[in-house]
Amino acid sequence: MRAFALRALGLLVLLLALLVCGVVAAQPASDDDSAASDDDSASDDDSAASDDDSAGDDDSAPSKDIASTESAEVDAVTGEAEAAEEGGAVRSEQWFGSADTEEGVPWGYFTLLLLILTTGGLMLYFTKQAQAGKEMFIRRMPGIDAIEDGIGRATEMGKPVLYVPGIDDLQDIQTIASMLILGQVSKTIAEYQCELIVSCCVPIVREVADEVVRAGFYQAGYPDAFRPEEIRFIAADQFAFCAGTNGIMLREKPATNIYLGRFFAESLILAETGYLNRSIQIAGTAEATQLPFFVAACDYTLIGEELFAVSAYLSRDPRLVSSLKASDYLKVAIVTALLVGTILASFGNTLMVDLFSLTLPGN
Amino acid sequence: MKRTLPILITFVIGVIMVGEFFIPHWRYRALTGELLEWGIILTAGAFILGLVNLIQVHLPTVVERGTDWGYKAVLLVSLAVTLAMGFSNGKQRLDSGMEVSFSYKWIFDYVYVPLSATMFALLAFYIASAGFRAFRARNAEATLLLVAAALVMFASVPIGEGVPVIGEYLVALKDWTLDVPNNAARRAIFIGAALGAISTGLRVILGLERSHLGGD
Amino acid sequence: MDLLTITGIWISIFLTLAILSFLYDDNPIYKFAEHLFMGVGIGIGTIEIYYGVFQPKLLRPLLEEHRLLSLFPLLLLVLLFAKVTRKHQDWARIPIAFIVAAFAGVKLTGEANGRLVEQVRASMPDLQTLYETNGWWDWDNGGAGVISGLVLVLGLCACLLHFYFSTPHNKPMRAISRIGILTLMLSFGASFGFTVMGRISLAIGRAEALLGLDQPNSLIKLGSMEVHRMTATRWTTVGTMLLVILSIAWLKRRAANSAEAD
Amino acid sequence: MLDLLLRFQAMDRRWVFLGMAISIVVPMLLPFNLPFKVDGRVQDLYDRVEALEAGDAVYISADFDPGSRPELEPFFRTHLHHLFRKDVRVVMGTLWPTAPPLVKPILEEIAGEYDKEYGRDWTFLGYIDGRELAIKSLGQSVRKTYPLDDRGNKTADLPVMLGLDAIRDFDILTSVSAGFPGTQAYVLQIQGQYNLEMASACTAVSAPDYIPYYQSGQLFGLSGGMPGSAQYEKLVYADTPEENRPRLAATSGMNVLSVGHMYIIVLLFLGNLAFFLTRGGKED
Repeated sequence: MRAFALRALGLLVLLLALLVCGVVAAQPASDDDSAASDDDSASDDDSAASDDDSAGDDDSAPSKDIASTESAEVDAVTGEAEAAEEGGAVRSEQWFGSADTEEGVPWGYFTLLLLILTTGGLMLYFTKQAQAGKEMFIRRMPGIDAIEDGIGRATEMGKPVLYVPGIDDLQDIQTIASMLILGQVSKTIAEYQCELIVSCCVPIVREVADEVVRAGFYQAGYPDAFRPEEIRFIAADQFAFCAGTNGIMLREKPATNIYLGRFFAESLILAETGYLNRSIQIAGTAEATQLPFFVAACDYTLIGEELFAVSAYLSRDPRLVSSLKASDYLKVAIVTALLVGTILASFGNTLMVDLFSLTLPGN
Repeated sequence: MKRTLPILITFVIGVIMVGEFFIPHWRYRALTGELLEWGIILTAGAFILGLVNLIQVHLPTVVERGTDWGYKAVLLVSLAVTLAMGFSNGKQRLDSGMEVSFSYKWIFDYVYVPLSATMFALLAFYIASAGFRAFRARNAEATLLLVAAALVMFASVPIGEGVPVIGEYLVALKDWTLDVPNNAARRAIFIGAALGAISTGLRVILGLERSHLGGD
Repeated sequence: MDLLTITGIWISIFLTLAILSFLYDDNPIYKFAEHLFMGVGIGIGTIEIYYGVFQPKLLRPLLEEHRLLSLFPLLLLVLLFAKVTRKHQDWARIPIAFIVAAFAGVKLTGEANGRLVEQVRASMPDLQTLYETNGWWDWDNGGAGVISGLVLVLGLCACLLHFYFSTPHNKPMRAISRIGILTLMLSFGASFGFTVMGRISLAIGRAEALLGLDQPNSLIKLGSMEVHRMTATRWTTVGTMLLVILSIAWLKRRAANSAEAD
Repeated sequence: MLDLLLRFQAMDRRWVFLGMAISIVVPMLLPFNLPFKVDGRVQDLYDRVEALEAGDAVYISADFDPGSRPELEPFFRTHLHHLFRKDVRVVMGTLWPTAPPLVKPILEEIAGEYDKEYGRDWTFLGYIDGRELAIKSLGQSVRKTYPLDDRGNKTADLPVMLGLDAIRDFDILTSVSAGFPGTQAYVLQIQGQYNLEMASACTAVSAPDYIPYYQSGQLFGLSGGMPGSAQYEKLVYADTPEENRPRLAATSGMNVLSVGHMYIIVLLFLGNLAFFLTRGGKED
């Protein structure tokens, strides 16, 4: 009951805000009798986008209301049309598609909408499945073996493993993936009774890494082996962090370095120091500009999405698994479209090309 | 209230913004235009919030003479001086001739420009060193990568272009690498990234992703 | 030439060398320059944000035009700043939700349009026309032709399937994946080459400044002397370089001494 | 031989740094001039600008700061010369907070050389925050996004803005971009939505990333890094006699770049040579 009241209150506030905003912001035109009839198509679109959501029905209301109330109010305020008329701004009366195609809506707009809705639908479906505990197949990547081998080697040599979770904030999806992998890595390390150093560039990431590693050691059954002082905050600045991490490599000589997360210009400096140290190096990032340097200087590199796939495989986090699954399905669809489209195009049929076109043919 | 309202706002604003792409009607644009305006002001506000945070973090260290307080004092003092000069120069701050007196523009020209420009020039040196000591053709993939890199470096500059007989073909091969395999690989990465962005965006809008709202 | 400009030129040379000294080792002069960089950078950002956003978009509409609608962003802004207080920081969730949602919505359609739909559209070459214009392989056109068209489509598909994780890697999948990887490597090689190019360009820019090549080589007055600007700059560079080296050595020795004393 | 190579590799990396410095400074002190060709991406950019007519309008988004000056400033300057020479109206804004003190004086200087009047022939709108949101907003209305120009005039009242409101009212959009926000954000947010004619000058680091946009027609021209700038300089000043040209920064940088690249290639080669020669013996 309370939740409902709050929701209603929230809606009310929003409605009010949007109303005022719409009314005042709209620069009235003299003739807009057609607007009322067109309103429906606008809110259709809104509710279409929200179809996937359980809360969809009460939320499509404000946009519907705003559209109709707005047009009513606007008629009343007619008169202060300014600036734009000698400006090139042609006010579009179109409710769907691009602004200047009065002749029709290009197919691309429908394809785009369909793509968004399909991705959303698949994602929600897979999230439900994952939450229900259904096993979903993700292939085991060689990168996982590489990480385990690296930890094994460090254990044999009696030297630590260095883990660097990138230099971006915690919100970044790559950092999140890295933290999930760190959980698994720390568990394996605890089981092998090896040492782990984590070197962080963001204070909050250090805190989370601390939690994650603590949990990993606990799950492995060695909570006493966990040493919080080995989860280190080096420096918040990029190059200072880089110099500090290099220092760790030179002094403590880790046998294995794992760089997973979002890296920028420091990637090659870290990888070089690690190489000279004769460490096994495993890297992974979705930052395309830094991947070349990792590939050239590290023993194994997770490229782009492989990073997310490994974290989904290891953590089984429903968010990652569902995203991965949804995009897998769409990729197959896109590959099919590409092959069929090329064949069609080569025979002079532009159907597929038009389907993905945001302009009408001939524009 | 603390969770429901933000989630609701996220949903409504998110859906309206998705609609911006599909609905070109001027009424709808008036609405989204206003919301964009607010968004711009709020992003600017977030920058100022970062500034306040920075001062909150560094000022106590300086006052209590904590570790590295000297450097932090440099940061705060230079910040304060820049702000003071900026506000006192006002609208004329960018006009030509301003740099001959101690002003905002002087600070920019003689302090910010050299610092900012040199920061990334450092990497030229590091790439040289890493190229010599760490970038190895350890397997087929890395070999291909290094060969392509050498080709691009060689054929992009006049020395490589000017090599008799093969120079022309090297340039053609470089262009091919950029236009065909590079294009294919980038597009694959783009498509993957776009699919990821769609699902992340939808999760945020539908309220399934709440990390930005803080812990419970 | 007035004193302030001369000081300015000297300072800019000094700061350039201060950052470059990081190549030798991490040192106090570098750290000083780095913190100066952050401070000034944030200062400039704040000033430009004030004159570019707050002044024209918030203060003027409110104070001069009395536009009531601008009270909403003001309110959201106030809520945002509740974040710096411990007690009321939950209120900041409202404006944060607003920003996050606006960016999410805008990025979603942007990515889907620019990086998905448009790219797919452009990756379906008409092989027949390609054959008619360029043949199988055209050296004069950067290797355009049917082969390139096929490599583009098949390479793209192979890369996409390399990133397909829902099936075990059997033999055909491994072959496809291999092609994908090789395509990716060619692309990364190009990236590598271009990154080197970019970094060296920046170093060239700095070297030009240190050698006085970036300004016209006019005669300038230094007190009673008249010298070429370039000569003056180069001597300043050499002198400053010595100064930086000596001061780093001195600072290092001092640090080492105090470490011993501890 | 191998011994020497290995000893080379074991030495302090500061010697490699020194080598890099030498290979930059020496060709700068002993300049030489090798010819270079113009690639299709830059040629397309030039041709489209060349096809503009007097009175046409161009929106420039100058999104770079001193950090990428050597790569982009030569293009930026040459582009402005090119545009003012064609009597085109120039409207410029930026999405980078540290850009205005760098780009505004350049615009002012070059406009002055062509006796262009502020407000009638060109204007600088200043900085706008909001990244993608600002770009979306520009797509809807430049006047609304920038209610005031950099000097505090009302943007809508400026004669240069006559007939221009939404960004598609401009004939061309040029993005001089050093990273994010820049070309990519423009392409994703408004290029497709409004079917804009857009060109980009980007840093070398992002060039391979933007080539697909050029290939798909989302960009009509692309100039990447210092070579792109040099090629553009070559095209724009082809008919200008030597003594009337300004200093062509990118063109003179090209030879230094040549030597720098060769240095890196040699290092890569030597490093790998040592790797292969030692690998046979060290396998254990």
